Amino acid sequence: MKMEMFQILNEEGKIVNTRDMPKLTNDEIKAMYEYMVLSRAFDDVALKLQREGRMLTYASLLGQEASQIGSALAMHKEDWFAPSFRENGVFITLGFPMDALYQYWAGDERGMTIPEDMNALPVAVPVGTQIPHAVGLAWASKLQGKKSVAVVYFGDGATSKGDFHEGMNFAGVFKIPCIFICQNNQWAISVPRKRQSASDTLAEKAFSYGFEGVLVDGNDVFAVYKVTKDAADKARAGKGPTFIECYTYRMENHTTADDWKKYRDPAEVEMWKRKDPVERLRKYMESEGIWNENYEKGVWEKAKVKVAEAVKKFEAVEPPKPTDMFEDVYAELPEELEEQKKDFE
Amino acid sequence: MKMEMFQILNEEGKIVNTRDMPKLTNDEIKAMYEYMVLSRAFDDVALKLQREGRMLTYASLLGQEASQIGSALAMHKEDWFAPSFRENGVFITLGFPMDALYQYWAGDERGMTIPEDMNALPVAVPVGTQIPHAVGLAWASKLQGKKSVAVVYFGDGATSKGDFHEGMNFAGVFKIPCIFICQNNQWAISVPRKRQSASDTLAEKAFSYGFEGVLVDGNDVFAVYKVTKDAADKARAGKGPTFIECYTYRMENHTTADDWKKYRDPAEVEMWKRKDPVERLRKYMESEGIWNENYEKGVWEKAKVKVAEAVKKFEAVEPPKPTDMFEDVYAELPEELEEQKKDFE
Amino acid sequence: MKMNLVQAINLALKQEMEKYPSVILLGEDIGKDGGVFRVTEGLWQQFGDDRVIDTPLAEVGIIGTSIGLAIAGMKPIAEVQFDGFSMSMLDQLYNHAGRMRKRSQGKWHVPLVFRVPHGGGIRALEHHSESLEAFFTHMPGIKVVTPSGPYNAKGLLISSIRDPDPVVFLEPKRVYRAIKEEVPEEEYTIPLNKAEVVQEGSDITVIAWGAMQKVVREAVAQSKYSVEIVDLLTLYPVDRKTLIDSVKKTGRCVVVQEAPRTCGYGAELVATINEKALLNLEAPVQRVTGYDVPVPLPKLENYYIPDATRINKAIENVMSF
Amino acid sequence: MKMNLVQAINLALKQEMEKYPSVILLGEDIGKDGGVFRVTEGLWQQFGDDRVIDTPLAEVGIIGTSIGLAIAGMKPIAEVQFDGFSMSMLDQLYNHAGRMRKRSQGKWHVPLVFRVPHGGGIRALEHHSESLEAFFTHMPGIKVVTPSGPYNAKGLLISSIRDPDPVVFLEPKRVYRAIKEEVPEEEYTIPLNKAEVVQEGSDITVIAWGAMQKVVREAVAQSKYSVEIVDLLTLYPVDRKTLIDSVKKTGRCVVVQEAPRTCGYGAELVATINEKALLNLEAPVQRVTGYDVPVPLPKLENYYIPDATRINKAIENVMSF
Ligand SMILES: Cc1ncc(C[n+]2csc(CCOP(=O)(O)OP(=O)(O)O)c2C)c(N)n1
Ligand SMILES: Cc1ncc(C[n+]2csc(CCOP(=O)(O)OP(=O)(O)O)c2C)c(N)n1
Ligand SMILES: [Mg+2]
Ligand SMILES: [Mg+2]
Repeated sequence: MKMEMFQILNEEGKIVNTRDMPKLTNDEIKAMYEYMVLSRAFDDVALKLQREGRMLTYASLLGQEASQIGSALAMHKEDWFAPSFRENGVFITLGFPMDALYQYWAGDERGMTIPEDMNALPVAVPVGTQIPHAVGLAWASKLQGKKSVAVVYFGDGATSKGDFHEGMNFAGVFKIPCIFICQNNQWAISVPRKRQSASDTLAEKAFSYGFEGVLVDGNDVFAVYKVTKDAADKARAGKGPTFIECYTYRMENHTTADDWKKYRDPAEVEMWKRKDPVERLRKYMESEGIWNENYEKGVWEKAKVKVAEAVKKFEAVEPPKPTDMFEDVYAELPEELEEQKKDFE
Repeated sequence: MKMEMFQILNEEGKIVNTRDMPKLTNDEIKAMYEYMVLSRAFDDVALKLQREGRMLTYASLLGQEASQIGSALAMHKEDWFAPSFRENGVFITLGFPMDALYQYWAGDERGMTIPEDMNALPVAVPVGTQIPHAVGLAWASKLQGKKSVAVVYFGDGATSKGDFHEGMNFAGVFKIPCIFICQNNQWAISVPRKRQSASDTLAEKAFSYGFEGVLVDGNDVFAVYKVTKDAADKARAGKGPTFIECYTYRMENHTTADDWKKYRDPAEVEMWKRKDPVERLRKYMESEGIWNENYEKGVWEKAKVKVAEAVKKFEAVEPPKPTDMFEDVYAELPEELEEQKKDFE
Repeated sequence: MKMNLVQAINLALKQEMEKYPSVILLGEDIGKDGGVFRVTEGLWQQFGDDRVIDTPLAEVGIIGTSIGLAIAGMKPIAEVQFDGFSMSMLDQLYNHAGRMRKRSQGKWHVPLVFRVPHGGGIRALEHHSESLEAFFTHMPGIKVVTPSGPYNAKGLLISSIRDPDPVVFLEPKRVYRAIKEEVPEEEYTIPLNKAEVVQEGSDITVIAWGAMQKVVREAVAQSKYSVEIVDLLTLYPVDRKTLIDSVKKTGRCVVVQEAPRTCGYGAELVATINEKALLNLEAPVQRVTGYDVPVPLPKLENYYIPDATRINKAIENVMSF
Repeated sequence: MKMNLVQAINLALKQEMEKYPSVILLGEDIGKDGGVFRVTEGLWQQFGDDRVIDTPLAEVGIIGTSIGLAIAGMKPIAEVQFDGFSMSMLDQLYNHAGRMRKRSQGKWHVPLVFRVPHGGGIRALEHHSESLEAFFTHMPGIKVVTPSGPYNAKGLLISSIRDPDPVVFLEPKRVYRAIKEEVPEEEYTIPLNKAEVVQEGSDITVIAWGAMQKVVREAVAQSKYSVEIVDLLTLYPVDRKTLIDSVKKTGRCVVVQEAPRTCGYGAELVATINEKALLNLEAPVQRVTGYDVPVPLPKLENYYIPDATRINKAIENVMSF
């Protein structure tokens, strides 16, 4: 099967597909840009904190900002968000506190305290297992007659897992309002995309579950926004699920525990630098007259301030109480655990 | 995706596709017929034995003879056969003793003693889990530079399992000489094919693993033989796996523990009766002058005698020794089990 | 009304579904067909396709989507057809159902019920006769319940459905139609942390759960000893007080478990007794268990499953120690 | 040569691969990348793509195809990256790897090795720190091995590779680089049913396995009691004679287990001691274990994992009972 890659904004920052260009105000476009910069600033500092031993293993989103922010901005407040472990850009765009993210990635589980009004699942480290959860969330919404959809994120590697298969299949059979966002960043740690599947694209896998798959330039924030929004509209209209393959690239190491130089060609990384999603949007904004050096400085300064505040807040947090580990295991502490807790104290 | 159904012999017993009709001698065609009759006679008696309490739960193959015998006859002696639980027709065609099959289905595990020279896995009751095993068997053959392929059987229901997905995906990625035979008999117990997957066909699922899927009339023994043989030739030539959807029908209850009248329309069953694979081949043979009433009587008589001998042999078998349960768990009995065995005695 | 275990569970499901619109059933062949053990008979007809859901043949999908459904406010009751097929779900149970409350810092919880026909003794096919309770009881965040008869089945299932945590509900399949008891029409609950002393005695305590209760009761009916029988009902959290009190009283104990011996749930009971009542023991606690082998096919199955002879022999051994 | 556990395992793999062409490795990132813990470093370079196989991200596929490979005469050594991710493989291990010999009446067997970096203590992400041995030891047909240091790691791994049955090989990940020992270049094997008395003593027996050995040895180094330390090395089949003899000698025992307490492997040990040495016990066997909670994230992990303080307290309790 030959699939076309959906694109609106090309590498030079030119609109190549005016028909599909979403109607966005300048402020909305600026917001897109600012979230992308903020995510990048957050990411940058996370890597730094990790290097300095102030944070633990961290999975960078560098290069995937368009996939994450573009899709996140297409979500409604009441929609469900089911992340893997690389969606800090989505978390930030949806308003999850950055200091809590740092806290979580520093090994403090209290960081995963999900804000009152946010329908987000916690970070999912086991690859692919969150996919059926998201299908269940969206299914509930359908059964309850609600309009919320579920948006689940995962990587190219996750498409190899049985959980992906079983979740996708349920979504097809029951026409569940779930949007599957696969950030195909070409690598699953050191395993290249071609080793995950012999299929030409990942997007085409959707058809074997009886629903639509879309291949989109994952470094094109307009295209990602557009296909996600369309998918959400479709899901809300009761027309079932959509699978979106965001074709993108992981510019950084898999996590801070990894060294990409062991397994990939620097030329490949260089090649993808030229497709950078932030730079691409910047060029477009410049050509539209809504970007200049001053604005750029302001955006970065604001981002850095926010990030610095988050770091400060996160580092000021009191360490968790050791007995916290007994909390939130059951609604009420069973007698066994009570005894164990007492022993512990 | 629209897939064409591959057919050679139509419901009236006419060859509709002479180009693809395999070159078979009259004796070979007769052998096909005789295996189909033998399987049917075996099946018939199994159901009777079960009703009389002389055997336990049994899964009939009635209606699926062409899928089973057609594919089995395309296999080479050294090929691997990985069954689900409904492949008695394949077992019989490959020369597995019928009395042992009865013994197995009567709850005596010694029935699954696989003959010296047969590369068969035991009956697999958990749906779909044998698929990755078959992929591993075929992979070994490739790594060892052997020419044997693996042929794995499963139903439409099995395509929903993660094990199917992961096995198929490995086969595609590593170009493994494995042939996936999905007998789509339209039902998984009471769950209809449409509830298993929203995809149009099951065959098309193969493409999302980067290899060929074939939809074949599963009640057409020539067509099944032909596509299986082609797939085996292709696999032996190092050109990778094939998925074959045999479009067929389960004429009987799911197993003897089931009652199909609870969930399916008798009209559907009637409709499929007209597609009967045995009758279809009979008509063809008649038109070719290699079938007559006398021959028919002879074939059935021979089959019944063989089956009766198998029943006799199976019923004459001494009950297993209770301590058999400790055998074949480990190569050598661990001390724990030795003690347990001694306690038991 | 007198009913068997299948009917009692069916009634509990029906009544809870009538009462709570959020309760839905997921599984294979549970709809029109009424389930392979007929436990859900009639429910699809009453509640329709949206509440009694025949799923694709995909155990990970069943439990995985149930987790999402539960988080979003539904009360999914997921069925697996036979014990052996629940193994593929363990990952979702262990890594997610049991941890979602923790992972979300209490924001989400997963009030699903996972119904599993449990154990052997019905002359079934391979992989249809396992007893997997020890896998479930070793999982933080999960409760494990197993009734032994129609009356407690109904009360325990209603409690399980209303419990805010994920509950694995193990149904002793050989008892499905083997016992009839008076089961009240009206609703009642049985707490998920209470064992029951079903027969008082002074010589020895026999602890069992699920299908083994019936075997134990029949085994000791003619015993020359005064046997106290404890039915655990809930395996986690388990009512340690009741069983320890009993062992302290009798000073002797036999634990009966259908699963393979090593690392079975019985080992935990013996360890608990060792910790809390060692000084009261007149003899080692003895375990009567299945063996460390795959459950044999029907022809040998009865040699595998603990029976009256083995139980009485163990009692004799402990008494004469 | 002095080497750490990673190097010892790497050496064993390399030597067995050189000796037996049927030995192949399967896993995620084990090839060019050398594995997330660098255990397979250099092997892909030496043996190539057909013998050191980076698979798709699919644990069921890894173990499922390994079963087929093993039946057909290969010797697959399958790696899972972290304990938590082995849960999805349990179905294939339990229902197939452990039963194929039985199911085929001895015709086929499944000589695979399943390597799992095991336990916590490395400040890793969620689901990276579990100790799942009790799931494996409850599975008929499976052997379970866990080294505690470089020397026994090499010998045990070679034995596991040559064993005709499926072996789960649990590598104590916090010890990967924490201990260096003299490891002979030449091959040697350690039998898969022998425990080791690593320190003789007369007051009390402490039983531990895997990473807990190191903790125990450090904990009791300054003990005022004469502590006998038993390192199990193989958990199934376990060397009951050695541990029972030790407990009979000392009359007191502490079992240390990193996994959650309930239904952990330690319970089986206590039950065994109860059965075989009850009359020798001067005090209840005490278990020092993880708690019945998900392993906490790094900030609290050290409170969860048994440490010297808890071990010495338990010894004290048992001694002063
Ligand atoms: C089930 C499971 N197996 C293995 C791992 C270890 N692991 C963590 S991330 C990763 C690769 C994921 O690749 P992909 O799905 O493409 O996501 P990406 O990291 O590229 O965003 C692996 C193997 C895991 N977390 N879960
Ligand atoms: C993993 C698993 N789940 C459930 C079952 C119970 N079961 C046995 S056969 C069957 C239906 C199988 O349908 P299909 O794959 O279409 O094969 P068919 O029986 O039609 O040949 C089910 C649900 C099982 N054996 N294994
Ligand atoms: Mg990736
Ligand atoms: Mg079917």
